Amino acid sequence: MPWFEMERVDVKTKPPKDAMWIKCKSCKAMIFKSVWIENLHVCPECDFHGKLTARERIDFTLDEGSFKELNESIAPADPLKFECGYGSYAEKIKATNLKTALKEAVITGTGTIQGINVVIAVMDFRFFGGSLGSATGEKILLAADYALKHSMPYIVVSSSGGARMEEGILSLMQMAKTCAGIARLNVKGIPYISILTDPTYGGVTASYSTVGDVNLAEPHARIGFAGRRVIEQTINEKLPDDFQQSEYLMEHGFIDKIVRRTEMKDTLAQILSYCQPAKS
Amino acid sequence: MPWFEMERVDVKTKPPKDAMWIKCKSCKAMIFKSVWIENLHVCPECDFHGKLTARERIDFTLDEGSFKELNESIAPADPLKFECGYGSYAEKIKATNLKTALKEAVITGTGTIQGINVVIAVMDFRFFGGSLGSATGEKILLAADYALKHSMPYIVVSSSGGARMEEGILSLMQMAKTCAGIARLNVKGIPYISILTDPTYGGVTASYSTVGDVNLAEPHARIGFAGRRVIEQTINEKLPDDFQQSEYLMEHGFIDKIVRRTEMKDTLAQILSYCQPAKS
Amino acid sequence: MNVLEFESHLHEMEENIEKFRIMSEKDNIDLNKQILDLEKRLKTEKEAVYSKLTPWQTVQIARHAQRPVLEDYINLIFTDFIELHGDRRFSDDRALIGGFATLGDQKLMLIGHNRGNNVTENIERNFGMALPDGYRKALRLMELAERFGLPIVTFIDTPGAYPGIHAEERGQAEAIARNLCEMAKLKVPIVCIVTGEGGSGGALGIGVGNVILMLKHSIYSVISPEGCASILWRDGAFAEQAAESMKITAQSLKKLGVVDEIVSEPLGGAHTNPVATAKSVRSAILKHLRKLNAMKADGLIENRFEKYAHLGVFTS
Amino acid sequence: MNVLEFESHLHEMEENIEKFRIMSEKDNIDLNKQILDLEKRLKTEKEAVYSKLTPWQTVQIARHAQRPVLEDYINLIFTDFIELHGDRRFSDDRALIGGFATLGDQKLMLIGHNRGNNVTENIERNFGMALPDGYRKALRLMELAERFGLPIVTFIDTPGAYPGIHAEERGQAEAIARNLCEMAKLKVPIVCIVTGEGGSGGALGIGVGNVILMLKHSIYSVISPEGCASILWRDGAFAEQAAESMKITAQSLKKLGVVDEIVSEPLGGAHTNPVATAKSVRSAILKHLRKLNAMKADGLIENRFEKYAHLGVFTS
Ligand SMILES: [Zn+2]
Ligand SMILES: [Zn+2]
Repeated sequence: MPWFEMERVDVKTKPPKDAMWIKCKSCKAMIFKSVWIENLHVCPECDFHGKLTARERIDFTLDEGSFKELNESIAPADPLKFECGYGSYAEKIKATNLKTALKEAVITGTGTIQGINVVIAVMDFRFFGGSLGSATGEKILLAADYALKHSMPYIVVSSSGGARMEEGILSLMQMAKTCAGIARLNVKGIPYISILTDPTYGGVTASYSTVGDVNLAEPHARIGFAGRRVIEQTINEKLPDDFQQSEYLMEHGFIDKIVRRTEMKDTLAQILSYCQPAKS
Repeated sequence: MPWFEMERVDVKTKPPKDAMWIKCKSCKAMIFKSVWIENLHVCPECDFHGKLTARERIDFTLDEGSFKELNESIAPADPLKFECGYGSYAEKIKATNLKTALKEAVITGTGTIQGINVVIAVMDFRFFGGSLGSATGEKILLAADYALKHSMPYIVVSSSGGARMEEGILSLMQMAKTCAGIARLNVKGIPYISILTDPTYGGVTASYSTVGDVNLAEPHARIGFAGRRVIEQTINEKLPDDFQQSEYLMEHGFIDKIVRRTEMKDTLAQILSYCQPAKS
Repeated sequence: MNVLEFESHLHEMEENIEKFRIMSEKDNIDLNKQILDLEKRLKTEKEAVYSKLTPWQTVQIARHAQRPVLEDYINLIFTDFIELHGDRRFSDDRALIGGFATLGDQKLMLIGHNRGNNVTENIERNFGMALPDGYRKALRLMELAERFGLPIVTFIDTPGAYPGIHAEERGQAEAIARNLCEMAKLKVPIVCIVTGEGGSGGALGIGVGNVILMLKHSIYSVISPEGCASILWRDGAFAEQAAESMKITAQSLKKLGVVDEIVSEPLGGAHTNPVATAKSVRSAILKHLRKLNAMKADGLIENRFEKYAHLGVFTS
Repeated sequence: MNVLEFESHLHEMEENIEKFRIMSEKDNIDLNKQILDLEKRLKTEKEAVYSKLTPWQTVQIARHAQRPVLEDYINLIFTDFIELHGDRRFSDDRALIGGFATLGDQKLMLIGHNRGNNVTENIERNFGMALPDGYRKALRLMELAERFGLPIVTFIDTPGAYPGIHAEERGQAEAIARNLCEMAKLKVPIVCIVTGEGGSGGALGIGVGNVILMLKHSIYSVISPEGCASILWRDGAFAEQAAESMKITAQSLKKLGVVDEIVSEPLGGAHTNPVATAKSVRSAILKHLRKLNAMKADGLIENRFEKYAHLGVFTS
């Protein structure tokens, strides 16, 4: 399960502070900055969905002011004292903390969506490519357990390159750990909605993000198990352009519905009106 | 769901009484009649599995003398007063009764397999191409209910062209009826083993015969949903020879194991030693 | 609008009325009395035809190209349909669809064949002939409904499950059989309605319910009349006779206990007034859901089991 | 027998001993003393090598072409294996097999990767790299085991789940994820043993258990050392270093709490004595099954959940 090649992805989600115009990565149209932001980083010309931070997603998904963060102090340790090509994991954690003001690749909490109480976990790709480390898994499980205990629907928004190699086997184990949490929600009839955004790969697709009661995805999000390069090396041929895009996954039966970002909140409220936590 | 083209199948399972030799349909070898019978109608030269009557199957599957028939008096009525090209259904029932000494396309009962108590239902292709009529469905459900009530494993040996068109929609309803019986066994953890023999098609594959806890099949048995001719007409091309044979079905994931007839009894005993009815 | 053969004289009468209308307008002649008279005769004649439709005529109405399809019902009577795609195994079958939907104030899981409204759609939807993937998607959605206590409503309208090479490879038979087993066990109410052609195992694969409804001029049969004729008469041309023998109309099926209630259609068939048809469908479904909602899970399962256990006629 | 690089001097010593033997026989010279001496030195040297194997050396042993595969264990310690084929959806994956089996007097469901014993078999078995179909078959068999109260034993030995186009199309990720959810809920004991290479999600897809065992010289990791090196060092040649950093040996994994018990291997690795290895495997599995058999369904599920809930190291 190769870790998504995060270095090739531009993780900047905001324009330089002084720019008035944003150039759309897809259609190259120049978009007025305030329009871009108001439109949730979606290009009004070509519907390209740009990157967002976890906070930005929480802001437009939940009712204003309703978010209350859970377990915000949980952060990565460095259990393997991991050293690699880029230096030490411990140092890079510190640097990433500073750069992103994030302690982990996921923010979890409670809030309301058009008045409906929910527990939500939103991944942030800027933090180690949204990779699944021990602290990530712990936060996702604790949020699931909170949903279980309070009979509230659980929503996870994924964006990840996969496992966090720097934590070795413990990263792999987070897949089993988070899925065990989802399994308990299933048994008790607590709704679990997974939202897949660009990109979601590896250990995150092979765990909680593909087993929602309902799986939603943003348009053209790249979603897969193995990375494109690995597959191309394995089969020794080029893959079609739409391979592993959300539309492709829907055709193959793994996505319930593709939802434009600007319609996500309404869609969630609509779906949640059907998925009531079963009375126990 | 086209009814299997029974008219094209030679339903004679026994050689003429005066013949000393049987000619194998597959390899054309001449087999001494007593060898043929002792070998359960399997060609010692090429392993071709010939047809058997339900009684013959019961004889070699169960421990000698252990079979006790259930519901032997259940027989077809003619709810639709059905008339067709060959005449009336009612008349044909009578004629088939005389010719086969069978009242229906299935014989059900209890017995032991190497000492293990079982309920068994065995279809007989000679009776209306083993088609699924009201009485067939009733007997298969009653046998399932007997297995449920007495916590005994249930074995069904199928051989059928599919639904019995002469009973119209009531034939179709037997699919739901028999599957409801199987569903109750599943819930209570009563083992259900399905054995598919040549040929099994249509309404019988689309109901009880493909949903065994374990699905066994005889070698080269033809098994399918739609008949070859219908598919060839639909796709307008010839199908490969091995299409819809049990080996093909196993490759595609629908058969657990292909078992030679001469090994069937041992295999059943072996499997049943693992599938104990759950204690309720 | 396609005109069925047995309706051609009705169609001629309609055309005449129209001619009179145009004449009266163009030449400013008062033909109101004549028109009213013709309309009355048309109605009488239509009633006569529709009061004694043969099974074969019913087959033609049930298959009428303009007969409302699932998408029409979704637009006419359901609010808030959220289609949920995919079997989570192989594909998203377009011939058999489903999703959350609301009927009146009843939230439910809607599942049904979708054969499309024109030739382009027919082809995209494979004429409502589903692959195993479609039946597996249906099961996934039914299990989802069960998890959240939503009743299930299925719309049946298919010539049959698709009889092709990939369908066999991926286990058409197993997919249908599995649905029959699982539908028997579901803890929520299931109401099924045959709206057009209820073709064999392909229909039954989403057709195991607590209540089975059938539109007045729809059909439901173990095999198509043509197929039955080609086997039991050895000649497909006997389809009309086969349709007669097999008892495939709503009226016959109600007598046999397979169908619980016949839902009325406007005179001339559902295609002449989709809105009125959809209204009847709506109230029939809601009426039965209200009753079923009062039952507990065990009762619903037992009710369904008993229903099927008693279907069939035999001697003992 | 393939000779690993770090063992080449041991192999030379073995060849010398063999030469002495042949000489002594051919020329009828008594070299017994010399031979015994050499053998003693060989053993000492071997113990020295094997007592301080590096992770990278362990990788090589774990991947050794002659290392026993599932089929060997089936032949050596299981009686009465009845292979059950197919996922009941699409295919019968040959890279991941399962069936009823008996170990001692314990009847169970055996599931495991099967990479084959020679190149022909390797190819047929896709080197133990399963497709989604394999994981779905495994789940079907686990649910069958649950229905009849049989404990589940899984043998893990795969470079990883297959990363190909059909694997993506049919949902490799979903198949593995589904297994992780369902294995968490199974009401029967689950014992997993890593016997060779425990490669990432492909290993974990049948690796959620009450007890995780690991053969002494097997490995288990989130990504292959080569893959890790090519990403985090931007050069696959750093695989040895990556193997070191990632902590992929049984000893490290036991310390991290991922592995419950290390199963011993003969000096020189499992491939030097498959019979002895299989015996150790047998008694380790039976010991744990005996304990787990005493637990009730709820206890088993709770035990499994708690095990995974506590895996991971973080600050708070
Ligand atoms: Zn653009
Ligand atoms: Zn022969």
